[in-house]
Amino acid sequence: MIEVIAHTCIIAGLIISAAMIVRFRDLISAAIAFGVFSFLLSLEFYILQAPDVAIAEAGIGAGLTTAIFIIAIRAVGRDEEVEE
Amino acid sequence: MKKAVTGAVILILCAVLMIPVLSLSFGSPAVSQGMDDYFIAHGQEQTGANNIVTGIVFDYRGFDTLGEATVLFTAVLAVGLVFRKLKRGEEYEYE
Amino acid sequence: MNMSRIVRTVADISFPFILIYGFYIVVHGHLTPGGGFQGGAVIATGIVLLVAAHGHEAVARQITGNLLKNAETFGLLLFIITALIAILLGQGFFTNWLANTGMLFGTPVAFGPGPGDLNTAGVIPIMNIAVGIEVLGALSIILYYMLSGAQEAR
Amino acid sequence: MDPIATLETGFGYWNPLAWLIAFVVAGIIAWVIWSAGEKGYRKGTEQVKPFLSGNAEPAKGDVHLRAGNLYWGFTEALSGYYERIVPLHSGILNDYLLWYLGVTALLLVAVIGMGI
Amino acid sequence: MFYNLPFIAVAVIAALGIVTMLLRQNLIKMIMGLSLIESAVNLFLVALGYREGGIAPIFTNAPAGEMVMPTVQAMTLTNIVIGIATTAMLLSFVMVIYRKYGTANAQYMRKLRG
Amino acid sequence: MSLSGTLIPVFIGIGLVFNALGVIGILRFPDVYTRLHAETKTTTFGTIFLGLAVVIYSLTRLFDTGDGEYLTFIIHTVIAIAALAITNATGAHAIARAAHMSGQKPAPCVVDRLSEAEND
Amino acid sequence: MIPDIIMHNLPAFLIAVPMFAAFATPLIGRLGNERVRDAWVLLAMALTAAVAVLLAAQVYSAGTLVYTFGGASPGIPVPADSGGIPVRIIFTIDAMSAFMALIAGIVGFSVTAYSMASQSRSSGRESYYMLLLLLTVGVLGMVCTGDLFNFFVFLEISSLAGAALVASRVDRGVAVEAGLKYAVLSTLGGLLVLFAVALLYGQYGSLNMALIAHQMQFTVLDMVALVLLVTALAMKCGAVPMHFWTPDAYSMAPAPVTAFLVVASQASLYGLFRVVFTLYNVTLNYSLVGWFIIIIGVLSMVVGVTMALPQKDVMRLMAYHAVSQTGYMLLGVGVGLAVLGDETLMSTFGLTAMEGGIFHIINHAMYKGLLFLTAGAVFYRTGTRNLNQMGGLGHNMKWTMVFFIIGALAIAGIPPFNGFASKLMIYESVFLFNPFLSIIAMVVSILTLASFVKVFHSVFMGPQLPEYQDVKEVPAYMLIGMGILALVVIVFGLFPQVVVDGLVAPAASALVDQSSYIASVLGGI
Amino acid sequence: MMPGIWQAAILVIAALILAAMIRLFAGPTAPDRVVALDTVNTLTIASMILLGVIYRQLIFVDVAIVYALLSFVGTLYIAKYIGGEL
Amino acid sequence: MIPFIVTTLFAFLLYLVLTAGAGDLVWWSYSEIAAGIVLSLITAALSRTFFCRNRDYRMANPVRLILLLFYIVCPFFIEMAKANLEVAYRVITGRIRPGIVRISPGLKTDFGVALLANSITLTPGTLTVSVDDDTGDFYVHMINIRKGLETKKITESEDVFTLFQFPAWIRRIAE
Repeated sequence: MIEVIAHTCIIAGLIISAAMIVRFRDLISAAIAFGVFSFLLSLEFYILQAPDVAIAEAGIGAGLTTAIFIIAIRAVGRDEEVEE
Repeated sequence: MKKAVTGAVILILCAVLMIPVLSLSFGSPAVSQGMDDYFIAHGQEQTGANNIVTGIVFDYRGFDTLGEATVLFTAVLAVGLVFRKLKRGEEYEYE
Repeated sequence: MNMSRIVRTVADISFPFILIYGFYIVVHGHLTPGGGFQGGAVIATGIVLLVAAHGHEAVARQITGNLLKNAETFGLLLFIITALIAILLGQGFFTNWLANTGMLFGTPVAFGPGPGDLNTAGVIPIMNIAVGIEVLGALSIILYYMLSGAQEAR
Repeated sequence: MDPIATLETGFGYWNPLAWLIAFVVAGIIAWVIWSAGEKGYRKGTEQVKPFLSGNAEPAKGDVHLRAGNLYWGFTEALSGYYERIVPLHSGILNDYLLWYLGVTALLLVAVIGMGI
Repeated sequence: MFYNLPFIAVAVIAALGIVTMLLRQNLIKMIMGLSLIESAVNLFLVALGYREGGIAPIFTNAPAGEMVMPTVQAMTLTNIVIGIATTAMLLSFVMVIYRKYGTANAQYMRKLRG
Repeated sequence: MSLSGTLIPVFIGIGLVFNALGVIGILRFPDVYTRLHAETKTTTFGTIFLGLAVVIYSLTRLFDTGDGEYLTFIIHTVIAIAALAITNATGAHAIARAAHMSGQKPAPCVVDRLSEAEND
Repeated sequence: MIPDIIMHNLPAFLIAVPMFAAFATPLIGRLGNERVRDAWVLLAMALTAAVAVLLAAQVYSAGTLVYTFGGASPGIPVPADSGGIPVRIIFTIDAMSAFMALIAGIVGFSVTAYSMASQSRSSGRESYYMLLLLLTVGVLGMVCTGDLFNFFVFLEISSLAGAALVASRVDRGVAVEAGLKYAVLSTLGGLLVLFAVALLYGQYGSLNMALIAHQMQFTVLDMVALVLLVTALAMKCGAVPMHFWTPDAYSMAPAPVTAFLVVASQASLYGLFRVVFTLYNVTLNYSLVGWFIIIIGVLSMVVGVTMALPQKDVMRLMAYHAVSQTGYMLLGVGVGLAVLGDETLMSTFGLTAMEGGIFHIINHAMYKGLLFLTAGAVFYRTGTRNLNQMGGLGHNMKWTMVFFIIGALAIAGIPPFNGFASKLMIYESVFLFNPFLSIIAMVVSILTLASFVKVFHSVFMGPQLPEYQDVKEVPAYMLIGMGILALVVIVFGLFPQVVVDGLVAPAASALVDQSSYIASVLGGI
Repeated sequence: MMPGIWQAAILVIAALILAAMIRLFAGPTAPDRVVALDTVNTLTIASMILLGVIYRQLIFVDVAIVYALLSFVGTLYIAKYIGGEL
Repeated sequence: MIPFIVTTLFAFLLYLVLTAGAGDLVWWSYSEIAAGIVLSLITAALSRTFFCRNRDYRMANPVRLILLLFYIVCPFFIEMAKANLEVAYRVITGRIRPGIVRISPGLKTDFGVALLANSITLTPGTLTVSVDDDTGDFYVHMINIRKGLETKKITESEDVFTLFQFPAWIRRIAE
């Protein structure tokens, strides 16, 4: 039962960070939220007994994807332009 | 108008995405799990790999892995292609 | 264009560790969690770390883009040739032609939990290594390209 | 007639070779008529020079109808349709995604509604 | 129902990704939405193969017990690598577009229309 | 046995308390530098204690069963924690430096020699 | 003559040859000069086409071919001790798959030959060739595979390679815009396909198409999966109203790539047919899905052709025609699907409609490829694609003009070219189903002719314009590429019955016959 | 030995992760958010080590090592961007 | 050549540590050792220029390594515990008096600087913000500056470290 509650907490964190990705106007903040999302997703994979996938998500999702997003944001500009 | 359509589309897709939530049951998967049981029961002896996932990735479904490596290769080619240095005079007109 | 002295030093010191750990993941792919992709991604992330610390021109002098490109091509060719050899031996494409033969990587394994031996699993370790080399080359070269593109943009 | 060239459509048939032969025959007839034309026609003389409505033909570059001028009447007649359909191709990625997902949602409603 | 937690997460995350793709105009944000959908699909695949009380499908020093389904994990691995490849390609396209157009907003990226 | 039986809960308790303090710290402190203090020190320390609990547990298992896998487990846990300590400290330094370079001043600051040095 | 080891492993070689060639191209490029590399690529494409032809011959003579990847003996798909479940990836190549592979082989070879000359002025050629080979791999894999996840992987390969090729002319950023649109849409489509695959896997615990088709229950989840698959694949093949990426991508890609993208989109069309006919067949709600396909087909025909008429970019005009022609295929096969449950209707006109639709696939690939290649040839010499700036090119580019005439007459359905034959079959059979649809199809055909008259007039006719005085005929490689396709168009037009009997009818009946597909994999259940 | 203690620790850590998300949401500037990211990262590693014990799957700690080594890279890149050095 | 050998040895040692407990040759199996040698060579080939950037092989001395280990276990850990208690106190009470001060430990080698910086970051209420590349001076953010400390231009390291003098320790280890 305790595990179920912990699992619920992690799922809630997953959903909240996903919502933050959608909500943040600042792209850097969105990228940071994406990093958190990747961490929690990897933890979720770990809980679901998929260590292979967790390693892949940790290496690729947390490290590389964040780096690639940051590079793209560096080239494109930080603020999400909003249509007038 | 467009906003209403967008909202309706999102609502419908959310409702549809809820269907698996209601009808699949987490923790006790498909009725027929013959393929996975086969992998767990025979994979270790047939491939010699203790890690069944690796056994599937490189032996049973090795062809998928080849395709996936090809996807990565394709992405590298694509990124290199769009960032390449253009030759002089290699400009095309548009409009 | 590069980080402070501390970050550089830590990156330098931890790079061999990340590398050897990535190789550990690659060659133990058939025993522990991991495999070619994961190990390759770990190594590529190590290179990415170096790039973060030293700037990509400085790193590209040591680990050149050509080296990485060659690694990628070599990995893919090794992968597909390993798979094609099975056809020459009269079996189907992608058959595990080394498993349970007693040769290199061919030690038979009995069913059930065990400590595992590096010398098993037939072509799987070879393919692991091939894919590891390919992924490490591919992901790092993507980063190189993107960084040079980003610098061109400014 | 060679049956190999006949297409049986299930309701009738169609033979391209017969059609070709008819075409060739028509061509021969045309050639015969053409060769029976006026004998007094000479190249390089004044009589070759074309006139448009009694005026001398303008320079070659001017008479070429550019593509934009073709079918003006057609598009004009259907302007109501075109005014609706062209803005749909707005070039905005969000709209394209909305069309795709919208059709998905529509068909989902239809199929699941009919299925249950 | 209550225990279908990962599936609920899948539905919500995928819906959020769709919302991002439909309503946000910044191209990088849209690609983030795409990555969200991809993560949702990955989570869906892994959650499909989970068996109650199962252990990871690795025989090295494994405790006794039923194993979770391995095929979905292999598929997820494949999809993760495909995802990073796609993301890298799309982001580099966006970078080139920004360099040429001076904007990364989907509303202004419309030279091709009609 | 009894020693480990008492040590493990104690270590876990210490670890959790420090982790909790770290999280409270990042919520309570006023600016990014002080938050980094809480984040770096306390959570790393707490995690080290959690790792120590795991190591002790594995040691008892190792002596009970004599399985080589527990040795591997201990070594890997130690490596993980060492890597965590190094990367956490360096990462905190990088963030602090970046925050300072981006022009963020320490909020209730008594003295700021770095800005003075940069302004010279 | 040909060693047994090759004959037994043809499906593997179909993928392995172009893939290996693509991987080895950088190596070859470094060993030799550019000429050696070009020859290597051309050789690889020729070998692929040859393998496709051999494979088609084998399939058409011996029936459905099954190849198991990783099995010690590839011919046995189901291991003895697995309880009747195929555990490995299986290629199931029936007549329809072989038909599509044949198209991909022919078009791929002629496109590569054309590229040898047409790409000679641009940089990044090595990547271009590799991507072209990989696009071929993606298409061939999509049409041959019998495994759902494998289908997704090849779909992604073809999407990524296609997007990269579309974006390959980066100079003004417009091509990259088109590539981005294509890539985003097709990635989203691919993800939804994977979601559908996961839904199917969650219920049936298998990824093999035949096994899933055998066990299909048509529950609510199956319906969701069906919709996701159908819309994603319809989007990928460019059906209205999901066609918006098509004109952008087709018009901005280099001409040979566009010619091959047509085949790629038809591979998606193949996937759509495979899903509705093989995966869901008997359980499907025929009339609803059939009518959906008919409606998007008719919409595609009408919207495509009407949007094509006022265009002034020649590639864009042809791209809209590609949308329009896709509508014919959807219409033909959709009519077949709508009457699938009714034996008598099926035998009266359903099968003929499907044959027409499938015949139109190969015809369209040939003549539309030819037209795109001629447009590329004009662009190669003039440097513009704006119809308003062209004129009088017929004086200098005679061969190109001839090829264009062949293609244009074929697409407009003028006898005796191949477009007429397939359109005739569609008109007649659809007339029995619903006369209104048939009339729409004929009107669309007339409008097609009209718009190609416009192109012909403004590009080739008229006096020699001063800026194009010294335009020359395109190089021989490009003429070879166009010539192959033109030859196929003429031969298919002159001997339609041979093609229908020999290629199309087996493909259509293989598509309809679900039970034999299942039996060939699972072995007579 | 007390069976539930590891699970209880996991529960506490999960709650702490949720609490750290508040800073992620509220943080006025990007560096504050990175602090939250680092916190989540550390807590995740802690919970991974603990879960390795709970599942008795000792090889799972490999994941934690990968995490500890690599999550740093993302932080570095963000820091590099914020510091204007990229 | 020397960098290569040093890096190889380091990598091989790490590999052995990682795979301990795998076989019967003490703790390793033959195949693991063979694989380890090959992989260490590859690792060294890729990373030798980074690992031995300054051609400084002082740290290869086993005495220094043992000293480093002792340093980490004893003074460092004690300081860390103390620091944590202090930060805990600050967290609970909220009494802080932050500021950035400059200290001049006078370390030269990269490794020494990095080690000291990380030590400072993990210990008593201090956080390395920046390091001067030329002089090796540290700018340290302190969470609680004692009264009177803020007036000094360059703070003495005795004022920062109370129990153990880290710079002296590290000088003994790394220089």
